[in-house]
Amino acid sequence: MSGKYKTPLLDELEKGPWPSFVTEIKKAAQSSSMPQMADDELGQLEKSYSTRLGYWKHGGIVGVLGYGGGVIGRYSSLPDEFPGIAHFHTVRLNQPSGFFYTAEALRMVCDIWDKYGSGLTNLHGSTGDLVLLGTTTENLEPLFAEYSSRGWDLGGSGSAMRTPSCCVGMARCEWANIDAMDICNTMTQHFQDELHRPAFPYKFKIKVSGCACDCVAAIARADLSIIGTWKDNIQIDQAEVKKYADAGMDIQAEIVDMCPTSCMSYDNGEIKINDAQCARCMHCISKMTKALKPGKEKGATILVGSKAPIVVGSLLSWVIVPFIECKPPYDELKDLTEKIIEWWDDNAKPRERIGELIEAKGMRPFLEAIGVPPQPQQVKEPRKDPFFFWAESDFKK
Amino acid sequence: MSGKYKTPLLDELEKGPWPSFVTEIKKAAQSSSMPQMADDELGQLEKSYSTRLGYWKHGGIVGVLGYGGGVIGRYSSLPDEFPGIAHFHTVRLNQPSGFFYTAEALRMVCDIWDKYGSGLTNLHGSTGDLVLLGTTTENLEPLFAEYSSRGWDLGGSGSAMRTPSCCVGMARCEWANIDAMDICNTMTQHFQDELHRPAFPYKFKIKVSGCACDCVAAIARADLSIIGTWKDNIQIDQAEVKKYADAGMDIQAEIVDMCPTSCMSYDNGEIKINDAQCARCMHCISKMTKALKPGKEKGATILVGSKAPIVVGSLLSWVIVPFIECKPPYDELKDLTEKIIEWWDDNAKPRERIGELIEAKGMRPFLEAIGVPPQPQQVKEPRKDPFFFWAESDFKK
Amino acid sequence: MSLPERKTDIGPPHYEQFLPPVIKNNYGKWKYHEVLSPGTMVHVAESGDEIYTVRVGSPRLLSTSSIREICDLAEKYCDGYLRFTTRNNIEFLVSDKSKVDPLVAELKEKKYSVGGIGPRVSNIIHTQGWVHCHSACTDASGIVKAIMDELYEYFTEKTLPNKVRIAVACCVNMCGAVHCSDIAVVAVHRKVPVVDDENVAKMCEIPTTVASCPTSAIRPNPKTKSITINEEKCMYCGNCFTVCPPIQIHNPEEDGVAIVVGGKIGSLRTSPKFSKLAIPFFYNDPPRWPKVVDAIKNILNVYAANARKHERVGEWVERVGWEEFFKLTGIEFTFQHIDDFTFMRDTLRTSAAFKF
Amino acid sequence: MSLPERKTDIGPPHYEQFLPPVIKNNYGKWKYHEVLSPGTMVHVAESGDEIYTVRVGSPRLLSTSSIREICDLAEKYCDGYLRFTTRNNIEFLVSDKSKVDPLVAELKEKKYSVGGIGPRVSNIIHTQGWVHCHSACTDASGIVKAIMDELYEYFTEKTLPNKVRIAVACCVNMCGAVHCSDIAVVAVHRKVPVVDDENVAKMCEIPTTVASCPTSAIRPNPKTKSITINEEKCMYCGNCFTVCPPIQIHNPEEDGVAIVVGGKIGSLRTSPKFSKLAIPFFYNDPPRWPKVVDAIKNILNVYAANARKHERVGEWVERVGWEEFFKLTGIEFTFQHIDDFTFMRDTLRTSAAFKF
Amino acid sequence: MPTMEFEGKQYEVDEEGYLIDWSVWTEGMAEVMAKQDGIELTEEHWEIIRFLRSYFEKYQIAPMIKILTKEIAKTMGKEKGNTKYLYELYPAGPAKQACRYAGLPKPTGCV
Amino acid sequence: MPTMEFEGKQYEVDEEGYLIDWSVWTEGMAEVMAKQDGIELTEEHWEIIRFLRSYFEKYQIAPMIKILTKEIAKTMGKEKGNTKYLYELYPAGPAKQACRYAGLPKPTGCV
Ligand code: SRM
Ligand code: SRM
Ligand code: SRM
Ligand code: SRM
Ligand code: SF4
Ligand code: SF4
Ligand code: SF4
Ligand code: SF4
Ligand code: SF4
Ligand code: SF4
Ligand code: SF4
Ligand code: SF4
Repeated sequence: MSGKYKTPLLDELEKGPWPSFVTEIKKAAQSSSMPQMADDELGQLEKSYSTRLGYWKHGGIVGVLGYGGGVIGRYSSLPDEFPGIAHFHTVRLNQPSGFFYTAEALRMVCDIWDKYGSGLTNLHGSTGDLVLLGTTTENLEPLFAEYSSRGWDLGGSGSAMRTPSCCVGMARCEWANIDAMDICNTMTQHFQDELHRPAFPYKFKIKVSGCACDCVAAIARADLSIIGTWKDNIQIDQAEVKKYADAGMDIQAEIVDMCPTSCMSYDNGEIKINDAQCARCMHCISKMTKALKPGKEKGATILVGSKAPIVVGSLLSWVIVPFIECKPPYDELKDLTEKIIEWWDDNAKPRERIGELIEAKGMRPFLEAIGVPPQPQQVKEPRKDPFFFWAESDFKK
Repeated sequence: MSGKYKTPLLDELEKGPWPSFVTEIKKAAQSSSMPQMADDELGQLEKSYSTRLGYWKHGGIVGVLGYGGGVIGRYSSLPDEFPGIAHFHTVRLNQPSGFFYTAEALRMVCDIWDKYGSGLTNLHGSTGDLVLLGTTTENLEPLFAEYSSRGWDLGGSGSAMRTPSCCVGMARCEWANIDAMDICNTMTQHFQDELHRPAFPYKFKIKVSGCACDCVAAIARADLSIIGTWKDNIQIDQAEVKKYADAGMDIQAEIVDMCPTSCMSYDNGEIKINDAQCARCMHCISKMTKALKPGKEKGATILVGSKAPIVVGSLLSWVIVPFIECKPPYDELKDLTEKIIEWWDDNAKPRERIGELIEAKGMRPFLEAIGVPPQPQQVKEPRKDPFFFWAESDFKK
Repeated sequence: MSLPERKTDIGPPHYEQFLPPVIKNNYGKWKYHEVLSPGTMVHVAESGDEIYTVRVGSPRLLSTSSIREICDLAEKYCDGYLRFTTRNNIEFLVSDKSKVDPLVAELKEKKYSVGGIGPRVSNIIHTQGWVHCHSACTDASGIVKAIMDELYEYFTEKTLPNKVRIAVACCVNMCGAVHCSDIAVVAVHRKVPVVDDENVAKMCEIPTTVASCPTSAIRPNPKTKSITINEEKCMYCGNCFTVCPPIQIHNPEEDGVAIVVGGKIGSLRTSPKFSKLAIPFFYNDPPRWPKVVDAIKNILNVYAANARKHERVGEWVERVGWEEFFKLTGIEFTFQHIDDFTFMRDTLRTSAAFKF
Repeated sequence: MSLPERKTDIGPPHYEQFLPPVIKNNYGKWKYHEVLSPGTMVHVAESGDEIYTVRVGSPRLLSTSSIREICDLAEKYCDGYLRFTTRNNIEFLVSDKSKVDPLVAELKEKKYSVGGIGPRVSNIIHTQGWVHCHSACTDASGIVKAIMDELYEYFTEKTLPNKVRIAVACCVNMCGAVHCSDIAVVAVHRKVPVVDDENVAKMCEIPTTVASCPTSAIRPNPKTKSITINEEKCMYCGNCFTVCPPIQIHNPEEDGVAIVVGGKIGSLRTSPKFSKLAIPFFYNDPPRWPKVVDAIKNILNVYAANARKHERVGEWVERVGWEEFFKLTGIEFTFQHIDDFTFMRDTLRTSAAFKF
Repeated sequence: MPTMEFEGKQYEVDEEGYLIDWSVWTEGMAEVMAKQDGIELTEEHWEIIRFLRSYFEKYQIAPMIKILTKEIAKTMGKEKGNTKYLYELYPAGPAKQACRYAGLPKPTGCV
Repeated sequence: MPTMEFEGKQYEVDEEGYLIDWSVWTEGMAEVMAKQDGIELTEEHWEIIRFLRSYFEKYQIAPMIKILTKEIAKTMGKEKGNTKYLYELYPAGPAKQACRYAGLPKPTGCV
C-alpha cells in the first residue's frame, strides 16, 4: 500500500549505513491495518522537507476515559491533503523499568498497535515511554482496553507525574548502589493516580541512576533525580590493579592525575585512596572496574529541579539530601518525595517547575517544608553577596 | 587640649602592638588649630562604642565654588553634645600617582590642614585620595585656596569621574608592562572637568595596574580597569632558573604544576614555555622574578564594570579589549575611555554603574557603540541557553 | 468484537518477567564487565555467570515490522530477551556465549549497525521534529540520519578519548538532553512571532500568554483584547506560541539550527555541564543539512586530535579555554556567543589571564 | 590674612617631583627584587642600581603629628622620599643601602610595625565606620586594630602559604575590596528598616526610593505619600536608607558583622574571585570584637596548616571543597550560606560528586 | 473548520469540539456538548462548569486543578474535593471535558 | 532644627539650608536663599529653577544633570547646554545650589 507519494527528498535519507527512519515509515504502511496513516505521514513529511515547515496543529486534548493523560492529540493542519493523518495521536505506554522486554511481549505490543494504529513507534520516548505514534480518536478506547487488559498501562502527560525511568542498574551493572529498576517501578506504582490524572501545576519527572555515571541523565532532566552512591571506602583489589598496569594502563596519568580531589596515590604498584576526601565521582572505578568497586554502605543522593531551558535557561538538579538509605519498601524516599511534591503543588504558579519555584522562593522555605537541614553539600560554594535573610527563629539562638 | 572625655572603651584600643587609631585621634588634638574637633570626634566615637550606634547624619552637600565634588559634608547628629564636630566634612585631595611624596610636600599638606581642619587624615582613602578628615563649611574656601595655590587639587566625589589611581608600576616594579603612574596621571588631567563637576549618572572609577598581579585591585573596584600585559614570549634566563633550583625551589611543584594552562615544562634544569598557550597569569614570573620576565611587546587589557555589591551583587570587571597599545600620549586609550563613558552617560538611569548598564542592555549594544568587535577573550565561556538575539544586519550575511 | 476487560492504574508490567534467568540469578551481584568490541560486552557476576550484550543502533522511530524482525533475532539467539538503552539502542542479551558471534554475524549481514559501546559516538538522542510535533523548527530524524551516516565509523569502530554524546532538539523546548550534550543541534527561530489578534482574543488566556514570555516582551493590548510584542525584547523562544497557538513563530525562511558543545551529565572528574553555543546558526537544509554535518565532524575531529584520554569534549575545552576552542576549530565568534540573559555574569571573562 | 590665588582644574601634583633620583634614573628598567625580611626588600635595576624599601604598618587614620614624625624619619634615612602602598602601609624608599639597618632599628625602637612584605598578612583595607560615616553599621578601625594586634606576628615575622589580604567594610556599600578578599569582615543589618512616613513624604524622592530596592520590596504608599516595605522581601541592604534618610536601618541591638572568605584580586593561577560567606553573624562587640578576632584567627590557622605553598585562601578552599572548609574550621553551615539572590543558580551544587 | 449547531446558529469549534471563540458561549451549549458525550448534566456538573466559567471571566485563565478541587471542597464538602470525584463526573478529565462544556479556550502546552 | 524666615513665617531647613519639606516652597524663597549666597537671580537662573521645579513636580525626582543641560540647550541655545554654563550661574554646583533654591529634597547618596 506504500508508494502513494513521490518522496525524492526523503528517499535520500534511505541511503547511507545508519538505519533509516524513512524506511521505517515505509515499512509501517506494510503491516498496519491502516496503511494510509504511515503513507500520509510520509507524504506530509516530504512536503515539510521541501517547504521547511511542519504541518501539525497544536497538541489536542484527547484521551481515554478516567485518565487525564497518556495520549498526545495531534491533527494535521492539511487534513484534506493528507486525510490519513487528520488524526495522528500518540499513545504513551509506560515502559517496564530498565526497558527490558521479551520478544513475546513486544510482539503483543506490535499486534495491538497494527490493529489500532499506524504501525509506527518510538522505542523509546525521551521521558522513557514506549511511544505509539499515530492513531485516531475513536480507536483510543478500544486500544486502551486491549492494552490494559494485557497488563500495559499508559504513561504520563500533561501537568502530572511523568513516567519515571531509570538506568539498567543492578540488572546488569556492577556499579549500581541502589536498585534503580525496583525504585523506578515502585515509585511508578506508588504515584499511579498522580500519573494518570493531571492535578499538578506542571509536569513532574523522576529519574533514577545507580551511580554518578548517571546513565539515565537524571541530573539534567528530572524534577527529582535519585542517584546512587556510597558512604564508606572504595573497595580495592590490588592484584587487579597490577593487571591493569601490566596490560599497559598508565595508572598515574589516567586515574590518579584525573581524580578531581587528588585523593589517590599510586606507589609501588598499589593504589591508595584517602576515602574521606573522595567525592565518589566514579572516574577511577569506571576506568578500572576489575580493581575498584564502590563501598558497601550504599544509598542515594537526592537532587531536585533540573529541566529544559524554557523559561529562563536550563537547570541541573541541585543536591538536597546528600545521602539517604534506599531499601524496600522505600518508605523514606516515598515520604520525602511526597513532601517535595506537596510543597511545590501548594506554592507553584501554573507552568512553574519545582526548580523554578525553588529559585523564586529560595532554598530555605523549601528545605524547611520538607524537613531537611542546611548542609554544605547542598552548595558548590556559599553565597557571594552580603544580602541574606533572617527569620524570627534565628534570633532566638 | 586632649582628655576632654573619658574614653575607657577606646583606651582599650591603645593597647597592643599594632598602631592605634585612637592614639592618632588624641594626637591630632595636639597639633590642630581646632583641637575641639578631634576631641569631640573621640567623645562621640566613645559613645558609639558604648551604644553600638553611629551618630552621623546623611552626607551633606557642601563644596567649593565652581566644583561639584571633592568634599563630603558631614554633620554630627548630636551637635549640642559634641559641638566640635557639628560640622566635620572631609576633603579629598587628589593624591600624586603612585602615592609618592617627599617629606616636604607632606609637611605642607599637614601645615595647611592643621590650620583649617581637625588634624586627622586618611593616607589614603579607598579610592586613592589623600583624605583630610573633619573641617567646617566656612573653612572650605580658604583651605581650597591654599591647597590649590600650592599645587594640590581636589579629588572626585558625587556622580562624577572619581580620582584615578594606580600601582607603583614602572617606578619600582620589574613587571610593569605599562607606565601605570603616567597613565593614571594623564587620565586624571584629561578628565579634570568630569572629575570636578559631577554630570554623570553615577560614579565612574579608573584604576591602572601594571600587570595581572593587579596591586591596585583594579579588576574589583574600577568601572574602567586597565591592566598591563604582553603579547610575545616570556623571557627566560636559564642560568637563573638553575640558581632557584639550587637554592632549593621545587620548580616542578611550585611553578610548573601550578601553571593554570599547563604550558610549562621543566626538564634537565631548564624551563620551557609554550607561549601560545600561556595566559600571562604572572604566577611563574612572580615566583621566579630573576629567571622569568614578561615579554617585550607590551600593552594593556581593558576591562569594564566592577563595583561593590549594591544593588544586586558585586561585579568584577569584564574583558572588553584583550590588548591595546599604551604609549604616550595615550590617544587610543583616551578615545576608547571617552566612548565608553559617552555610551554609559547616554543610556544609564540615575545611580546605575556602567557594569549594571551593560548587564541590563547586553554586551552587543555596548561593544557596537564603542566599536569593539566580539572576541572569545571577552567570555569565560559562550552562552548556555539557546535564546539569542539577531539584528537586521546579521541577516544580510 | 467485544473488547477485553479494561483496567486502570495497573502501572507498567513488572520488569522481572522480562529478565533473562542469568540476570535474575545475579541481580545486584555483578562483578565487572569487559568491552569486547565496539558492539559487544560481557558482564561477569560474582558467581562467575556471564551475560553478553550485543548492541545495535536504532533509528528509534521503528515500524512494527522491524520490531518483529528484532524479536525474531532475539528469539534465535537470546531466548527472546532484549532491551533498549537509555539512548535508544537495541541490546540483545545473550546468555549463551557461543551465540554471540553468530548473532553479530547475522546482524552485520542484515546491515544492522553493531557498535556504540565504549569511548565512541553512541546513538543520537532526538525527538519528534516534523514527524510529529507542531512545535518543530526543524526535523530531528533527518539531521540525525545525516550525522550518523557521516560519523558511522565512530559508532562501529573508531575510538575517541571518551564517549561523545550527541543530541538533536527540534525546538528550544529541548525534549532530549541537548542542554547537557557533548555536541548537540538545537533548532532556533530568529524572527519575532506574528500575532493573529482576532484569534488570540478568541482562543487564548491573555494572562497566561503574557506570563509565558521570559523577557517580558509581551503586554496585553486592551484595544484588540489581544497582546503586543516588544520586538526589541523578543528573543524568539516560542514560549508564547506554545501557550497561545495564534501566535505564529514558524518562519521557514529564517528558521534553522544552532550547534552547542561541551555539555555532560555524569559527575566523573568534573561536574555535569551545560552545553555552550558553538555555532549560532545554519539554515535548515533538508534532506541532509550538509553544513551542519560538516561542522559537527570538524568539532569531533578537533576534539579527537587534541583531547587527552578520558577527557570529554567539555573537559577538553575547559582545559584549553574557549578562546582556544574557537581558534582550533576555526569557528567564528559572534555577538550571539556572548550571553546577555540569565547566565551573563557567570560567563563574561573576569580575569586578566586568557589566551590570545 | 589674604588668601593665596585660587586655582582650579590643575589636577594632582605630578608624581615625578616626588621620585627619588635612583627611581627616576631607572624608571621602567627594574630587573628583579628580593625580599630581605618581612619588612624590607630591594629592587635592582638593569643598571645595577638598587632601591631599598622598608615597609611599616599604618592605622591609615593618621594625625598630622604622626605624619610629621614619619617625615622626619624619611628625611633622616631617605632624603625625604617615601610613599604609601595601595594597602595604606608606609614605605621608606632608601637609596643608600647602609641606611637600611639603622632605619629599621630606629623604627623598631619607636614601636613602628615593620613588616607586611611577602607571603604574610598585610595591612587591613578598611573604611570609615563610626569615625566618619553615617552609613556605618559597625566601627572599622576598632575591628582592624583588634585583628592586627592578634595577627601581629603574621605581619612582622611568620610566613604563610601566600599573601593573605584582609579587609573590613563597615556596611554593605563595601568601600574597600571586601568583596574580593582572602578574609573579610562586613557589617550587616538584620532588621527591616523603620519608615518615618512624615519625613519620607517631605524629604525623599519617592521614585528613587522605590527604585533603590534590589528586591522590589518597596512600593509607594499614595495614602501617606510615603512608601511601604514588604517585610518578606527585605534583606536589610540599606540602599533605601542611602537615598532616603528618614528610612532608618540602624538597629544597635541586632546589627553586627559577617565574615566572608576566599576572594582574590590577582589573576595568578586562578581567576579573581569574590569572597563567600563563612560566618553569617557576630554581634557588634566593641571595643575588641573578640569572637570576630578568634574566628579570623581560626580560619587563618586552618589555612596555614592545610594550604599548599602559593595557594591563596580561596584557591585552597576550592581545591578541597567548601564542605571540607566547614568541616576543617568547625564553622556551622546555616540557611544564610545558601544563596537565594543573584548567584543562586551558580552556587547550588549540581553534581553527584562531593565530600560528606 | 467544523461547527456546532446551537439554537439554529452555527458556531465554530475545533476538531475536538472546543469553541473557537470563548466569548460566544451560553449555558445551553454545555447541555448540547454533554449530550453528545452521553452525559446527563446534574447540579454537581453545573457546579463545576459555573465555577470554571466565572473564574475564567474574572481572571482570563482556567483555574489550576488544585484551585478547582479546593472550591469543590468548599461548596460540595471535603470528601468531594479531589480528582477522583472530578473524574467521576467528567470521565474524560475535568480540565478537558468540563472546560470544553464551559466554553473555555482549549488548554495548551504541557502534554 | 534650623529654620528660614520667609514672609514672616518660619520654615524648617537642614544645616545646609535645604527646605525640609519640599511641598511648602514658593518662588520667593529662591530669592531669599540666593541673596544669602550673594547671588542676583537673573532670568537665566530662573530658567533653571523653574525647570527643576516642574520636573520634580512631574516625576518626583530631580533630573539628572544631562537632562538639565539638554533642556538648557533647547531653551537657551546649544552653547549653553553644558556644565560650565551651569557652574557660571551656580558656582556651588547646579545639583546643590539650584536644587536648593528650587526647594527640592537634598540630593542623597553618592558622594
Ligand atoms: C515525545 C517527546 C519527545 C520524544 O520524541 O521523545 C516529547 C514531546 C513533546 N514535548 Fe517534551 N517530549 C518528551 C520528553 C521531554 C523531555 C525529556 C525527558 O522527559 O526526559 C524534556 C526535557 C526535560 C524537562 O522536562 O524539562 C521535555 C521538555 C518539554 C518542554 C519544556 C518543559 C520545560 O519546563 O521547560 C515542553 C513544553 C511544554 O511543556 O509546554 C515539551 C512539550 C512537548 C510537546 C508536548 C510539545 C508541546 O509543546 O505541546 C511534544 C509533543 C510532541 C509530539 O507531537 O508527540 N517538552 N520533553 C518526549 C516524551 C516521550 C515520552 O513520554 O517518553
Ligand atoms: C572615604 C571612602 C572610604 C574610606 O574610608 O576610604 C568612602 C566613603 C564613603 N562611600 Fe564609598 N568610599 C570610598 C571608596 C569606595 C570604594 C573603593 C574604591 O573606590 O576603590 C567603593 C567600592 C567600589 C565601587 O565604587 O563600587 C565604594 C563604594 C561605595 C558605594 C557603593 C557604590 C555602588 O555602586 O555599589 C557607596 C554608596 C553610594 O554611592 O551611595 C559609597 C558611599 C560612600 C559614602 C559617601 C557614604 C554614603 O552613602 O554617602 C561614604 C562617605 C564616608 C564618609 O563619611 O567619609 N561608597 N566606596 C572611600 C573614598 C576615599 C577616597 O576618595 O579615596
Ligand atoms: C546501557 C546504558 C544504560 C541503560 O540503562 O540503558 C549504559 C550502560 C553503561 N554505562 Fe553509561 N550507559 C548508558 C547511558 C549513559 C549516559 C546517558 C546518556 O548518554 O544519555 C551517560 C551520561 C553521559 C554524559 O556524561 O554525558 C553515561 C555515562 C557513562 C559513563 C561516564 C563516561 C565519562 O567518563 O564521562 C560510564 C563510565 C565509562 O564509560 O567509563 C558509563 C559506563 C557504562 C557501563 C560500562 C556500566 C556498566 O558497568 O555496565 C555500561 C556500558 C557502557 C557503554 O555503553 O559504553 N556510562 N552512560 C546506556 C547506554 C546508552 C547508549 O545506548 O549509548
Ligand atoms: C606596594 C604594592 C603596590 C603599590 O602600588 O602600593 C605592591 C607591591 C608588590 N606586589 Fe603586590 N603590591 C601591593 C598590593 C597588592 C594587591 C592589592 C591589594 O592587596 O589590595 C594585590 C592583589 C591581592 C589579591 O590578589 O587579592 C597584590 C598582589 C600581588 C601578587 C599576587 C599574589 C598571588 O600569588 O596571588 C604578587 C606576586 C607575589 O607575591 O608573588 C605581588 C607582588 C608584588 C611585588 C613583589 C612586585 C614587585 O616586583 O615589586 C611588590 C612587593 C610585594 C609585597 O609587598 O609582598 N603582588 N599586591 C602594594 C602593597 C600593599 C601592601 O601594603 O601590602
Ligand atoms: S548509572 Fe551507574 S549503575 Fe546505572 S547503568 Fe550507569 S554505570 Fe551502571
Ligand atoms: S571516585 Fe573519583 S574522587 Fe573518588 S578516588 Fe575515584 S577518581 Fe577520585
Ligand atoms: S600590579 Fe604588577 S606592575 Fe603593578 S606593582 Fe603589582 S606586580 Fe608590579
Ligand atoms: S604566566 Fe601563568 S600561564 Fe603563563 S607560563 Fe607562567 S604560570 Fe603559566
Ligand atoms: S523539542 Fe520541541 S519540536 Fe521537538 S518534540 Fe520537543 S517540543 Fe516538539
Ligand atoms: S517568542 Fe519568546 S521572547 Fe518572543 S514574545 Fe514570544 S515568549 Fe516572548
Ligand atoms: S563601607 Fe559603608 S559605612 Fe563604611 S565608609 Fe563605606 S559607606 Fe560608609
Ligand atoms: S533595606 Fe534594602 S531590601 Fe530592605 S527595603 Fe530597603 S532597599 Fe529594599
